[in-house]
Amino acid sequence: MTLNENLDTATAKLLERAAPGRAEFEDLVVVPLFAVAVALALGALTMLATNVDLATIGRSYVALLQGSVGSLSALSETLTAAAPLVLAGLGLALGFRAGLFNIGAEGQILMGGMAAVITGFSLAGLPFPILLPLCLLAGALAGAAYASIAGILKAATGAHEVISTIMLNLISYRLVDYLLRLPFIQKEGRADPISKSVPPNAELPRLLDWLDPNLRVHGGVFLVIAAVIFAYWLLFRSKIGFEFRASGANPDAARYAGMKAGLIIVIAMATAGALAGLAGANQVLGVLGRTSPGFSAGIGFDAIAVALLGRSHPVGVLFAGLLFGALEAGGRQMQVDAGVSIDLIGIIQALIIVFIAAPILVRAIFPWGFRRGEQK
Amino acid sequence: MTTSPDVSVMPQTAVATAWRRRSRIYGIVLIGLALLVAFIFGPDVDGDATFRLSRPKDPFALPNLVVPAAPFTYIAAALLAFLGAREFLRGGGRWSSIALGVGLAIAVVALLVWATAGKSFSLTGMLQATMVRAVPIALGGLAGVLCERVGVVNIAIEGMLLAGAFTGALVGSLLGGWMGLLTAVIIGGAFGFMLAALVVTYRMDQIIAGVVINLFVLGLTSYVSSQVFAEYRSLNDAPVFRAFKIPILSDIPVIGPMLFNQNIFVYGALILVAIATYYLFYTRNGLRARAVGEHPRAADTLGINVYRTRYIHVTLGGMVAGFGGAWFTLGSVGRFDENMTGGRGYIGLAAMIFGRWHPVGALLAALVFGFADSLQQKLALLQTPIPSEFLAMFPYIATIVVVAGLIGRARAPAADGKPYIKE
Amino acid sequence: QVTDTGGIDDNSFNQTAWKGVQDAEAELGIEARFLESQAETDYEANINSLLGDCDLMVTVGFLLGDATQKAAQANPDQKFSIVDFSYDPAIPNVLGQVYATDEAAFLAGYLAAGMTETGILGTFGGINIPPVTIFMDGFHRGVTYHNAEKGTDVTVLGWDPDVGEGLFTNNFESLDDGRAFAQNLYDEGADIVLPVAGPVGLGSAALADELGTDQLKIIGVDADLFLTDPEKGHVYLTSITKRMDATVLEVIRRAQEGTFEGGVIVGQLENGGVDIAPFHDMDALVPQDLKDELAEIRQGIIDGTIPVDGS
Amino acid sequence: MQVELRGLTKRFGPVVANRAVDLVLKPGEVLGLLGENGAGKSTLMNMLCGLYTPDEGEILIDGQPVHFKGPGEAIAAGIGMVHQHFMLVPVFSVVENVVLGIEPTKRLDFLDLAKAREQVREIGRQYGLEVDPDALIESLPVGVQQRVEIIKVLFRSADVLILDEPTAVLTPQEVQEFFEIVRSLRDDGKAIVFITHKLNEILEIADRISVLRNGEIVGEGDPADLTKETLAEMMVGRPVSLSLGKTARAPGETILDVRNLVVLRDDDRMAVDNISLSIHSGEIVGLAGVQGNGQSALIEAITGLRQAASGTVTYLGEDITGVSVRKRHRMGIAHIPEDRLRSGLIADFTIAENMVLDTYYDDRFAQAGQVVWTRAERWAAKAASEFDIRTPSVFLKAGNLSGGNQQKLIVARELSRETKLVVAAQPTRGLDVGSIEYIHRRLLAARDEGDGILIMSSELDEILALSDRILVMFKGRIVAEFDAREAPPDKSAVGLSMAGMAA
Ligand SMILES: Nc1ncnc2c1ncn2[C@@H]1O[C@H](COP(=O)(O)OP(=O)(O)OP(=O)(O)O)[C@@H](O)[C@H]1O
Ligand SMILES: Nc1ncnc2c1ncn2[C@@H]1O[C@H](COP(=O)(O)OP(=O)(O)OP(=O)(O)O)[C@@H](O)[C@H]1O
Ligand SMILES: [Mg+2]
Ligand SMILES: [Mg+2]
Repeated sequence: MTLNENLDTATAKLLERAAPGRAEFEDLVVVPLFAVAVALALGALTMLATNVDLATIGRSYVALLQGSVGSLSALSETLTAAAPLVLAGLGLALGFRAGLFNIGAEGQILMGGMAAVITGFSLAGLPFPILLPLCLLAGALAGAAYASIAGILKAATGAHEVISTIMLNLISYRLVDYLLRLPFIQKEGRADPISKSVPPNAELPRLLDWLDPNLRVHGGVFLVIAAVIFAYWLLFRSKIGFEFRASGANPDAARYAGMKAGLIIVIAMATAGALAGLAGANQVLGVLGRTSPGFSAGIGFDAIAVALLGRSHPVGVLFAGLLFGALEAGGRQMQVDAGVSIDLIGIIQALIIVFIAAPILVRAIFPWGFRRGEQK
Repeated sequence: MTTSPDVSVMPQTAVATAWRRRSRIYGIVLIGLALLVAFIFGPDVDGDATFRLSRPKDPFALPNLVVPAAPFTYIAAALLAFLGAREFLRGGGRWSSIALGVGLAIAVVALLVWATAGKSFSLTGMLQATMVRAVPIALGGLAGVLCERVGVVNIAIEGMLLAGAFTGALVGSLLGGWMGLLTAVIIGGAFGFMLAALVVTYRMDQIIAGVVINLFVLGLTSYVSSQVFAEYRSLNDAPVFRAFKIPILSDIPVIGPMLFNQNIFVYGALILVAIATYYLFYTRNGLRARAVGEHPRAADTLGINVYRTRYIHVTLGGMVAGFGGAWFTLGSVGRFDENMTGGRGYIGLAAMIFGRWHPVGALLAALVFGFADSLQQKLALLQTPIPSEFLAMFPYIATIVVVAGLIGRARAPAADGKPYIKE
Repeated sequence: QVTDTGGIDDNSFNQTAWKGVQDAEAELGIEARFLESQAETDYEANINSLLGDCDLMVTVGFLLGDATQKAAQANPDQKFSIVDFSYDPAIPNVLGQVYATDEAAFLAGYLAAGMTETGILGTFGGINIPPVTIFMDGFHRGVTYHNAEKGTDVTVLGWDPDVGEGLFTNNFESLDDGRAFAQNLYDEGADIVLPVAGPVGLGSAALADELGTDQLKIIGVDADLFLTDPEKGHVYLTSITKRMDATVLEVIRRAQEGTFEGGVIVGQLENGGVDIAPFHDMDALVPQDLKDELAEIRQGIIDGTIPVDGS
Repeated sequence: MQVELRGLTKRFGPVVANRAVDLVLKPGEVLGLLGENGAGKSTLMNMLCGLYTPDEGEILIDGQPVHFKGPGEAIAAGIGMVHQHFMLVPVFSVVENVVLGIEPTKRLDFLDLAKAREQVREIGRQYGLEVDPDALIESLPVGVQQRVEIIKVLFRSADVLILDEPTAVLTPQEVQEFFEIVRSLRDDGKAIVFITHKLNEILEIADRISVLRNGEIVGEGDPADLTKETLAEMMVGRPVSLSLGKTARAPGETILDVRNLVVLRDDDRMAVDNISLSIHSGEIVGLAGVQGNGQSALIEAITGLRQAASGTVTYLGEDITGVSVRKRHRMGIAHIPEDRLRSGLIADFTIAENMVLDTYYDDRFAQAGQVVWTRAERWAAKAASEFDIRTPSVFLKAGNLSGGNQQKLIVARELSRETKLVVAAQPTRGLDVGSIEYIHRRLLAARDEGDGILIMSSELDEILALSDRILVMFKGRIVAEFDAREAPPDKSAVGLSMAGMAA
C-alpha cells in the first residue's frame, strides 16, 4: 500500500512534537550542576573527618580543577583518561539498551588490548596507514569474540549474562598472565610479564607532542568521536538498533514482531564487546605501548558507571566519560599538590552519580530552583 | 485443577522430538567427557591415588583413602560412557539434568584421581578449605537472596562486604573482635538501608544504586586506609576469631573438620542459611516478603506495606553482607587492605542466581565454587602439567559450565528490579 | 619516589625503598616526596607530574621499567634510579638496582631444611615470573644442598625448578589467598612456608599466628618482616631481605656527592644488598651448629665455591 | 452495612479520573457500574477499597465517615475488591494467596496453612467455588483464578464485594455459574458492586445501575426500565448501533490449511493434539474454547511463534511449517496477539515506533540498513487518524494510551499491511462498546476484501457475532464445528461443546 504525500490536517497535527519543556532543562543541566556541587561539598566533609585541614582541602580542590581543565596538559590528561571510558561505556550502553547487563567490559578490554598489541608487533613491517587500522580492527574483533561467548551462552542455554561476564572477566586476567609468559609475546630479554612493544607505526599518533612531548592526548579522541556517532546511528537510526531497543524494552513483543531474540542477543553482545575491545586497543596503541598483567586497570568497571550515568545514551555517555576522565586527571594532580589520596575521587564520583541518577533526591535537598509539583 | 490434558494421550513421535532435543546434547557432552577421561587421563595413570584423611601431627591418625588410579579411571570412563549413551538414545525428561550433574561430578573425581596418581594429598584439608572459601560467597549470596526476594536487585553486595571487612578491622582493632563484628553488621545494615532509601524512596535505578554504593565504599575504604591506616598501624590490627571444635561432632572423620572445626563465621553462615530458609518459606512474614517480590500490587491490595517490607529486608540483607565482610578481616587475616574482597561479592551474586534465589541453593553454589577453588590449589601442588593460570581459571569455568549446562533459565522473583509506584 | 601499585605501606618493597629515602632524609638532609601508582596507566603520568621538581627520582618495581626508560630518555638531565630493574645497554641518567636474591634464598632454604620437623617445606608465589621464582629457586636449591650434605630427605611443596610450575596466587593483593595457600601447604604437612607474593604473605603470617609457631613458621621476603610487620613479627623464622633501603640510600648519596652515573648496582650477600634477616625471637630455636653451617655456606657463596644456580 | 460515597474526586496529574462522584451501596443489593474504558470505574473503587486516597469527598460507612490509610483498613472495615487485573501471586498456591495478609500462625510465626485449607474448602462448598487449595495459581485456567479472587474476599468475611469486570474472561456457562454465586452472596446480605461493559450481563444481574462517563455519574436507574440501547448511549454519549449488519459471503479459495498439527508447551505437555483445519478467502472462522485448551498454542503455531512437533501448515499452497515469524508476516499473515501489553506493543516506545514494530524493515520505511523515521512517522500519523486512535501526537508513549486505543493501534498496524490471513486473538478483550464496534467493523471489512480471518476469543458473543464458521477446541482437539454463515448457531449448544460435552 502506498502512502499519499499530502497529509490532511488531522494527520499533520499528530506529527507536531512537544517542544522540550523546563523539566528536560532541569534534568539535563540544573540537576548535574547541583550534583557536582553537592558531591564536592561532601567530599570536603570526608576530608575534614579524616583530619585534613581546611587549607589543604582548598588546595586539593584547586588542584582538582587545574589538573582537569586548568591547563593544556591538564586537558590532554583528561581526554586521555576519558577516551577508553567513553568507548567501553558506549559498548555497555548498547548492551543495556538491548536488555543485557554486561559486566564484562573489563575482560573484553583485556582481550582487545592483547589482540591489538600482538597484531602490532607481529606485522610491524606494514606501513602505518595499514597497520594501525589493522590493530584497531583486531582489538575490536577480539573484544567482540570474547563478549559473544556470553551472548551465545545466553541465547543457547539462557545462562545469565551477569554471571558469565563476571566469570569471563576473572578468566581474562589469568589468560593475560599466561599469554604474557609465552616467548613470542613476552618482550625479549625481559623477565617480568610484559609484552613486546607496539611498533611506532602502529601507535595512535600523539596530537600535541609538537607542543610538549609530555602531552599524551592521542588519535584515540577521533576514535571516540567516531564511536559516539556510530553508536547513536546504530541505536536510533539503524534497523538492528531498533531491534536492540525493542527486545530490550519488551522481548515478548519483539519476538511477536518477528525479531530473532537469540540473534539479537549475540549481535548486541558482540557490538558491545567490539567497542570495549576498541577501548583496550586504544589504551595499548595510544597510552601504554605494550601490555602487562591487568593493564585494563578497572576501566571496564568505571565504564559501567559511565554508561549508567550517561543514561545509556551515546551523547550522555560521552559527557559522563569526560566528567570521569576529568576527575581522574584532576585527582592525580590533587595527590601531588595536596597529598590527598586519589581514592577520594572514587567517593566523589559515586556521590555525583547518586545525585544525577536520583533527581528526586536533589529536588528534595534543593526544593528551590525547581518547578513545583511534577515528579514522574 | 489445570484443564490441560495429561501426558499419556500424546503421540510418541511428538514427545520424543521435544525431549530428545535436550537429552541428545547432554548425551554428546557426557560421551565427550568419557572420551576425555579414557584417552587423556587413561594412558598415563599408574600407581595409587592416596587421599589423606588426617595430618602428620594429628592426635589419632585415620587410615588413608587409597584409590588404584588406573582401574578407577577406566571405570569412571565406562560410567560416563554409559550415562552418555543412555541419555543420547532414550534419555529425557526430568532425569537429563541429574544425569549431566552426576556425569560432571564423576569427571571431576576422575580428574582428581588422575592428578593424584602415585602421589597423595589431604582430602580433609581440601574439604575444610572448600567450606572456608565458600563462606563469604555464601553470605554474599544470602544477602542477595534476602533483597531480591522482595524485588530489590542488589549489585552492592561487593560494597557491603568491603564495608564489613573495613569496619571489622577498624573497630576490631580498637574495641576487640566482638565489637568489630557487631559494628560490621550494623554498618552493612546501614548500607542496606541506604540502598533501600535510594531505590524505594527515591526510585533510583536499582542497578545504578548498587554500582554507586560499590564505588562509594571502595573509594571511602581505600581513602581511609591509605590516608589513616598507613600512619596509625595499630588501627589496622584486629584479633582473628579462631576455629573451635564442636565436641564429638568434630571427631567425625572428614566431615567433622569440614563442618565442626571452624570459626564462628562458618557456623554463622550455616545457621543464617537455615534461619533464612525457615523464615522465607515457612513463616508469615516470609510469605509476605515473597509476595512483595512477586506481585507488590497484590500484596498492597491485601494491606501489606510494600515499602516497609522492602526497607526491612534490604537492610537485613546488608547486615548479612556486613557479617560476611567481617570474615575477611576478623575471620581470616586480621587486617584490612584496599579492595580486599576482590570481587567475591559479584561471585556471591552469581551464587544467588545459580542457587535459584534460594538460601540453600546459594550455599550449595558457594560450596561448588569453594570446592573448585581449593581443588585448583591441590592440583597446583600435585604439579600437573597444567599451567597455574589455567588452574586458577578452573573455578570460574566450572561456574560458567554449571550455570549454562544445568541451570538454564532460572526464574527470578517476578517484580525483581522493578520500583513499585503506589498511585 | 613513584611506587608500584602495592602502595607505600605494603610492608614490602615499596616500603623498604621508602625507608631508604627517609634514612637519606635523616642522614643527608634531603627533601622527599612520594606518589602512589593506582594502576599501570598511572606510571607515566605520575613520573611526569614529578618531573622537574626533584633532582633524583626513584621508581620502584620492574613494572615501571618502561615508563622510567621513556621518561629518562625524554629528560636526559633528570636523574633517575629504578629499584628491581636494570637496563642494558645502560642509560646514562638511570641507575638500576637489582638483587641476587637467590643467594639469600639459598641460605633460607638450607636453614628451613635444618629446622623442619615434618620434613616438608612449602612455598608459593604471586605470579609465575622470574623476579618471584628466583626466590623459590634459591630456596629449593638450598634445601637440595642440605639433603645432599646431610643426607636428609626434606621435600619442598609448591615449586619445582625443573618443571617451572608451582603454586601461585596469581595476584599480589588478596591476603586471604595468602592464608588459604599457607593452610593448603600446612595441610600437606609443611611446617615452614615461604610466601613470595608481597603483602599476600601477611595472610600466611596470620595463619601461623593462629596455629602457633610450633605448627607453622613463615619466612618473609624483601624486608625483614619482623620489623615491618611487628604485630605478627614472632611468626617469622627469618626473612630473605633485599636491602633496598641500603641501595637506595647509596644511590641518593652518590647523587648528592655528584658521583651519580647510569648503570647498575647489584645487591649481593657480599655487599649486603641481599641477606637473611636475624632470627630475632626464634634465635634460641636455631641450633648453634646450624648457624655455623650457614656462616660457612654464606662464605662459600660469596667466594663462589657453592653455586646457587643449581649447576 | 451501608456504604455511601460523597463527592469523591481523584486526579492523576492532569487527568481527572473521578469528579464529585456520589454513590450508595445497600446490603443485599447488586449495584451495576457501567462505563467505557477510562471512565473511572476502577479508580473509584480503588478509593473505596483503600488503595487510592481521594483528593476530595468522603466515604461513609453506616453514616460514619471513614478515612482508609490503606487497603488493610478497608478490609478490616469489611470491604473487599476483586480487581480487574487479578491480584494473585502466580507462583503461590491457592491457599497461600487466600491467606496472604491475614495468615493464621503457630509459634515462631510458623504458617498454619492446614486450618486455612479447611476454610477454603468450606467457603468453596458454601458458595459453589470448588478449587484445590494446593494448586499453583499459574497452573490454573483464568476461570478458576477468578474463583480464587472471590474466595480471597470471602475469606476476609467482607460485607461489601467489589467485582471489577469479573466476567471478561469467563465462558457462558462460567458466567451463569458465576451469576449464581453472586446471587447467593447477595441473598447472604452482602452489598455488591458489579463493574462491566457487557450490557446484557448488567441487565441480567444488577438490581440497580449507575453509568459513569469521563469520571462522572451520567445516569442511574432500574434495570427494568432500561434497555441496551439507552445504556449504550449513556455510556458512550452518542447513539451506537449494536448490530454489525454482517452480510453472508461465499468463501473463496483456501488460504490456510492445517494438517494433523501437534504442538507442545514449553514443559512438553500437549497443547494441540493432531488438529486439521482450513480457512478460506472471505470467511471468518471463530475459534471458541475455554482458556487453556490450546487455542493460543494453535495460534502460536500458525503464526510461527511456536514450532510444530508434527503436522503441516500450508499457506496459499505453500508449506510454511518451518518458516520464521518474520517471513510469515511478509507473506501477508497478520497477527493481533492475545495480550496487547505483554506481546502486542512496547509501552515505552512511541506510537510511531509501535506502528512500524513489525514493518520497520520494509522498503517503505527502511533503506540501506537504516529506518527513515520521517516516513515511518508520517505513515503512523496517517494510520492513527485513519483508525481514529485518540492521541494528541504520535510521539506519545504507547503506554499512555487507554486500553481501547492501544488495541486500535495494534489493529491499525496489522490491518494496514498487505494481508491475506488475519489471526486475531482476543481482539476486543476488556474494551468498551465503542472500540469493540469499531474493531469488529474493521475485521469484517478485511473479510470483505477477501482476507481469511481466524478469531480466537473467550467471549462467545463476539465469536457468534462475527463468525461464518465456528470451531470449538477442547483439550487440544477440535470437538465441534458449526456453520454460522446464515444464522448464528444456538449459543448454549456451542457453550456445551466448549465444556467438552458432545453437542
Ligand atoms: N495510576 C494511574 N496513573 C495515571 N492515570 C491513571 C491511573 N489509573 C487510571 N488513570 C487514568 O484515570 C482514568 C480512569 O481510569 P480507570 O482505570 O478508573 O478507568 P476504567 O473505567 O476502570 O477503565 P477500564 O474499563 O479500562 O477498566 C483513565 O483515563 C486512566 O488513564
Ligand atoms: N509451559 C507451561 N508450564 C506450565 N503451565 C502452562 C504452560 N503453558 C501453559 N500452561 C497452563 O496450562 C493452561 C493452558 O495454557 P495455554 O495458554 O497453552 O492454553 P491456551 O491455548 O493459552 O488457552 P487460551 O488461549 O484460552 O489461554 C493454562 O492454564 C496455562 O496457564
Ligand atoms: Mg478498570
Ligand atoms: Mg494462553
